[in-house]
Amino acid sequence: MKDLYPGFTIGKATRDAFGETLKQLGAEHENIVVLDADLAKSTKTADFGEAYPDRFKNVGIQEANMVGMAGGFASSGKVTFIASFASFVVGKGFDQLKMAVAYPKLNVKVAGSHGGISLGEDGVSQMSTEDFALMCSLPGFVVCCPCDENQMRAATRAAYDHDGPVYLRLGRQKAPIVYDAPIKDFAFSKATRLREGTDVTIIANGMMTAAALVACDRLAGEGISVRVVDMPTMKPLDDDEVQAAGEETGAIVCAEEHFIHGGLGARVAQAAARLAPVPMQFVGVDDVYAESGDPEALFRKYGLTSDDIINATRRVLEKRGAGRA
Amino acid sequence: MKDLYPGFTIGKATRDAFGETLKQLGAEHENIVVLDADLAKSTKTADFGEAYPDRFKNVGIQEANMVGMAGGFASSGKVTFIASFASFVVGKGFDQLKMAVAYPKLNVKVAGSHGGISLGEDGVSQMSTEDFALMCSLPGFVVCCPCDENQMRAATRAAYDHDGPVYLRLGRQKAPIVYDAPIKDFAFSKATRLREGTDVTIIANGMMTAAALVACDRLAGEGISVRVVDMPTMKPLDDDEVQAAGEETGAIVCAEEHFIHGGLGARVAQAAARLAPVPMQFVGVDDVYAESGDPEALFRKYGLTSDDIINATRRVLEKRGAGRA
Amino acid sequence: MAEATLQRTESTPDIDRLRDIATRLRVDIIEMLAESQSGHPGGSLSAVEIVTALYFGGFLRYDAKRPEWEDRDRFILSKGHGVPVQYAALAEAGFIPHDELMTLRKINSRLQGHPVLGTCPGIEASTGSLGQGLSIGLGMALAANMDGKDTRVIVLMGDGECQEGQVWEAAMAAGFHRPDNFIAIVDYNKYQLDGPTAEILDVSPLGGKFTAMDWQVREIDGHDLKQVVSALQWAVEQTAPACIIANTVKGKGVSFMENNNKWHGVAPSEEEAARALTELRATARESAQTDGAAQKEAGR
Amino acid sequence: MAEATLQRTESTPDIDRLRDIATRLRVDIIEMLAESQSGHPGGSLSAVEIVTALYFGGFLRYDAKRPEWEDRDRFILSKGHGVPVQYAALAEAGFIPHDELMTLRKINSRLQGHPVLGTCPGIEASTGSLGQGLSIGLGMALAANMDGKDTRVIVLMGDGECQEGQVWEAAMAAGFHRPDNFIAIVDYNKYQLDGPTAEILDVSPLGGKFTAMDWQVREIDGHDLKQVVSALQWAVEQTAPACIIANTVKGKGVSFMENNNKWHGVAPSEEEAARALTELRATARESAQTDGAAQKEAGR
Ligand SMILES: Cc1ncc(C[n+]2csc(CCOP(=O)(O)OP(=O)(O)O)c2C)c(N)n1
Ligand SMILES: Cc1ncc(C[n+]2csc(CCOP(=O)(O)OP(=O)(O)O)c2C)c(N)n1
Ligand SMILES: [Mg+2]
Ligand SMILES: [Mg+2]
Repeated sequence: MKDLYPGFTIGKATRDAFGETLKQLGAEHENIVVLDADLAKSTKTADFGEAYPDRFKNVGIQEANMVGMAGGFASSGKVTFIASFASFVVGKGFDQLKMAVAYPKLNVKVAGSHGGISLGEDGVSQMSTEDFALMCSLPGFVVCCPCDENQMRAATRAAYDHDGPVYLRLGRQKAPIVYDAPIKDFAFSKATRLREGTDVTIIANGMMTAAALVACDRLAGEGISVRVVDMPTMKPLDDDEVQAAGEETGAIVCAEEHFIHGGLGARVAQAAARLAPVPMQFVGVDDVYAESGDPEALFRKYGLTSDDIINATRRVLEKRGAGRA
Repeated sequence: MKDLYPGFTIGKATRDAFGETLKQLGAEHENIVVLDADLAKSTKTADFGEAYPDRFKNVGIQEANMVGMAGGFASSGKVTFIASFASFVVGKGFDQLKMAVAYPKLNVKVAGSHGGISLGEDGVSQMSTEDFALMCSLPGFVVCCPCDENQMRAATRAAYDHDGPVYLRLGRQKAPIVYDAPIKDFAFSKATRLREGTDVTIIANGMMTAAALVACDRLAGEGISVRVVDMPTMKPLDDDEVQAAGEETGAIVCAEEHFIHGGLGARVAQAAARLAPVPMQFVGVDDVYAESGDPEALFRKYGLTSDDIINATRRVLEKRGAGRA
Repeated sequence: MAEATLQRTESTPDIDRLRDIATRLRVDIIEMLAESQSGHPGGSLSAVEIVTALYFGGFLRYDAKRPEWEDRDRFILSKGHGVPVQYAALAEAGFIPHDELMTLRKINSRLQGHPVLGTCPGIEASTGSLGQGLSIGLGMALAANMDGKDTRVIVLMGDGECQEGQVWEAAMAAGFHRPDNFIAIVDYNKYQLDGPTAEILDVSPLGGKFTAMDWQVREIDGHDLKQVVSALQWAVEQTAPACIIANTVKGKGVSFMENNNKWHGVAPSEEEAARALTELRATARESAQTDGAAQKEAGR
Repeated sequence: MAEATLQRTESTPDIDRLRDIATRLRVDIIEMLAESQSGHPGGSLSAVEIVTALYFGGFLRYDAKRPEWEDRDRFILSKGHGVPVQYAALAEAGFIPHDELMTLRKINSRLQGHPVLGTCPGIEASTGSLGQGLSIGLGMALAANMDGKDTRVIVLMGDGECQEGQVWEAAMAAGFHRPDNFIAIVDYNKYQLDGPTAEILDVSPLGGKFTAMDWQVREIDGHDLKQVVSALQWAVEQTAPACIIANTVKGKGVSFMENNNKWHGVAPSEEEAARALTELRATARESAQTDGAAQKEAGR
């Protein structure tokens, strides 16, 4: 996929950074238990499992049971990480996540791997373009989609430190490096302004953050000054950053590897409507199921490239122009 | 709950209207099959079941299996209605709804009963304040929450007529009558302007539509001219009506018996942000799980009354005032 | 009210005492539901002997004054709609004031319509969406094994509930991981919400299904306190997951509710409650007399 | 390519012919995966004899030219990741051009990475999220019964897949509703994604579990075409749900893939594919010789 991110160093997949960090956390904290549902090699919990077999269980292909078990482990004092593909743990465990985790506010950290469509060839049954929408429907959950290995390392540690349920979306593909050093001051609920700009703000997360930066640089060439905000955490949302975007730049484009419904864009739109209503455009999968294919080709076909962000930015500026005229 | 809707005739619960209409449809169409998951008396599919036992199966307490079976019936040519509590069929059948219904675009009509928090005393495990968010995450699904018995009758017939998957949210409680005669021209995707107004638009569905009308009348007393739009269908959304609300009234309040995340308000906010950005406020359950209790008391405690709509309307007008000033 | 029990007992408990407690719990259930005017009498009443034996027969280690005591045993009512019987037991054991029972299902009450972890002391899991308690319990049992603790985890399910696939996921997983402290009980009252389980989706033979998942299984009369106690004594001895299939009568103890599934989820009116309470008090008197006679007999 | 089969056959099919087809499907699987450079060889290869017998042994009624023919039988590959074997069979049967196999998993292809209803002719359900096919099949079987049709519905699952609770929901429901046209087959290849099924979450005895759900069960060697055929002959005769537990070898037919779960979800490189194809062609030649000899023998 590296052609989509010219000028970027391609780092590790966020699932790899998650797996490494989880293993480190295992060394630091005796109270961590990890469960996986027969995807430990893919979600990278296998590294933890090899290092700490006594605190690891591969529960087999039973996502619902895994979520319930996690509730039991957590209410017994364990900080419990569970992992599977986003599609399965969220889609087959939703009511369990509600009853056994969110409602009792337990210390369960859910890793949904292979999120979005960038897993590629396996196709729709393994893809999740609805996990943000569903996970944000569980009160008390922090919902976060880091954009690169460094942010994932920080988010995984933050997930451990946070007292309560957390959802992390992990990606399958090697991700372009947005943060070229370890992040010291990561906090859920705090977005990061990666580029300052005055005409429009692009708010993105996951793989779309790098695409937003590419778009920003290209639009700069056209004399458009773009602010880029990396907003991994959709819940709690960084309302201040949304308000600033609206008030200071007057237009917002959201970009995410998710349906346009129910995710980053939807949440930003609601915040902006309350705090600083401005014209917006949404880049995401537009209410269709994708398909099997090479990830880069899929991103092009389903509208997840910097070109799509650029077009959306032009549209939002036109719209604002019309509004102002 | 009738104290919440002064001046309104209280009609049947929408689940009753659904059950009656389903039975009528059964008489008219041989190709309807109905499944329920041990809640037939509550969802009112039992009426169909008694009349047409050969085309009815109470599958027991197996929501996931029921959804899968529905896919099999539908791909065998049956127009298949399935019912349970919204919380269970959506929350325990989500991935199945994706794989067996939405992705193959099959003719399955899902009735999620006891939606929202108005079921009352049973409490959170039976409540669904996330069904809109989840069902709108399934491409191809029509997602609709009728407000009274007449609209539910029309929507149930429309669900049969529509070629593809439909979700109907049914309510447990007797609902105030908004439409006092059978609706002839019901169409998913078409909202209804119940009151004309110029200062602000309240967009609502389900039990909140009547509350919006109450709010409208009271605000009229304060000299505020409120447009009230009943918008049962969240997908496909009536974009034109949203645009008109933004352009013609300059402020929008959304009200729904659902989390503020992911439902009517979120979808209207995204449409407005694209088409006619204006200040908005959202009335709904604010990211907490409710509790057991008398439905009216719950509506008061969790902010689902006409007072809450009135307050939200004042806030949105203040905000706009501040913006204009 | 029984005193707060701190320890499990090894010896066989006094069955007559348990019988008296059982009747008191039935009275509480009826009074609670008559007051709340909503809730599930049938499945609360069928589980009375099971819950009584657990809490007052020395099978659970707990301290009502320290409900979050680390070393407590865990009881999960997976068939959460039966929670009136558990609230009654928690009041009897001193976790909550007896008066509080009258707040059941009212707004701002700790006594939610289905069990909620963190609201009412003594509740170990949020249930009410059927099929989930066994998984939660399995997590607790394995966590205890991991920490070398002897915590017992006991999960009570309904027969209709056993139609849920998640029950069989957890059953398969428990049969495989074999925690040595894990007990499932099925309140096999032969009815689910819409009718007889055998007519809607037969789950029999339940024992055979658990056996196929590698559990130890015993089948008993779930209203015969001696059988309940001895089955629990057997179960706690097992070093692998043990399942007790308790054959019960839905609505047990109130003649007009017994085997009448109308009473699955409808509360008695004032008049009906009065009738039920009259019956239950008569039972209590009778059994007191029998107890007296038996004691005399034994004393001779 | 075999001609489009319109009817089921009653007589026992020619096993040698089936064996030849099986080898061709294996060759196709390897070629497809080598071309796509992603996909699941292990579980495709273990199901070859089962799929061959179904499509070419006269057990399924279909018309490749009319894939949506109302009276067709339904085969659902619930273990959707094994779909290369089904695509190969669909090409062999004439549903899709043989060339199209090379488009597997490429963008805009009808041959999705997991089966998708409505894209590729001959696919009856969208699968790939494990555990769902049996429910879908049950709906089809009951719909056929309702309409008085004799449609057969056959569902193929993996052993790891049988850990999913939904499988047991559907199994319980089928055992109860008893459609007379419903067959489940388990490709019991002893491995799931992360390792041996017996080490992760043992599902044995699988037969016992289906028996406990009131199914008829037979256990066979899933690579012995005679056994596969005779088990299917038995299954279609049953008037209640029938389950065939097919003991198989993951990666069967390619020596370096057999029982090596590295090949669960990794495609062979060009060089590895070449080795695999050499092996498979040798097998084909051998069996042709044996067939020839056997025919001579028989002709004497
Ligand atoms: C997942 C789920 N589906 C449906 C229900 C609605 N419901 C409440 S009680 C009940 C019947 C339960 O039957 P059983 O387990 O036998 O309980 P009992 O007879 O002891 O009341 C049902 C279907 C529910 N609570 N949860
Ligand atoms: C619900 C779900 N969980 C996880 C996966 C990921 N996955 C794909 S194949 C597989 C192992 C399947 O094992 P088995 O059913 O034995 O298939 P086989 O050995 O025939 O490949 C897993 C876990 C999935 N596809 N669906
Ligand atoms: Mg029962
Ligand atoms: Mg296998």
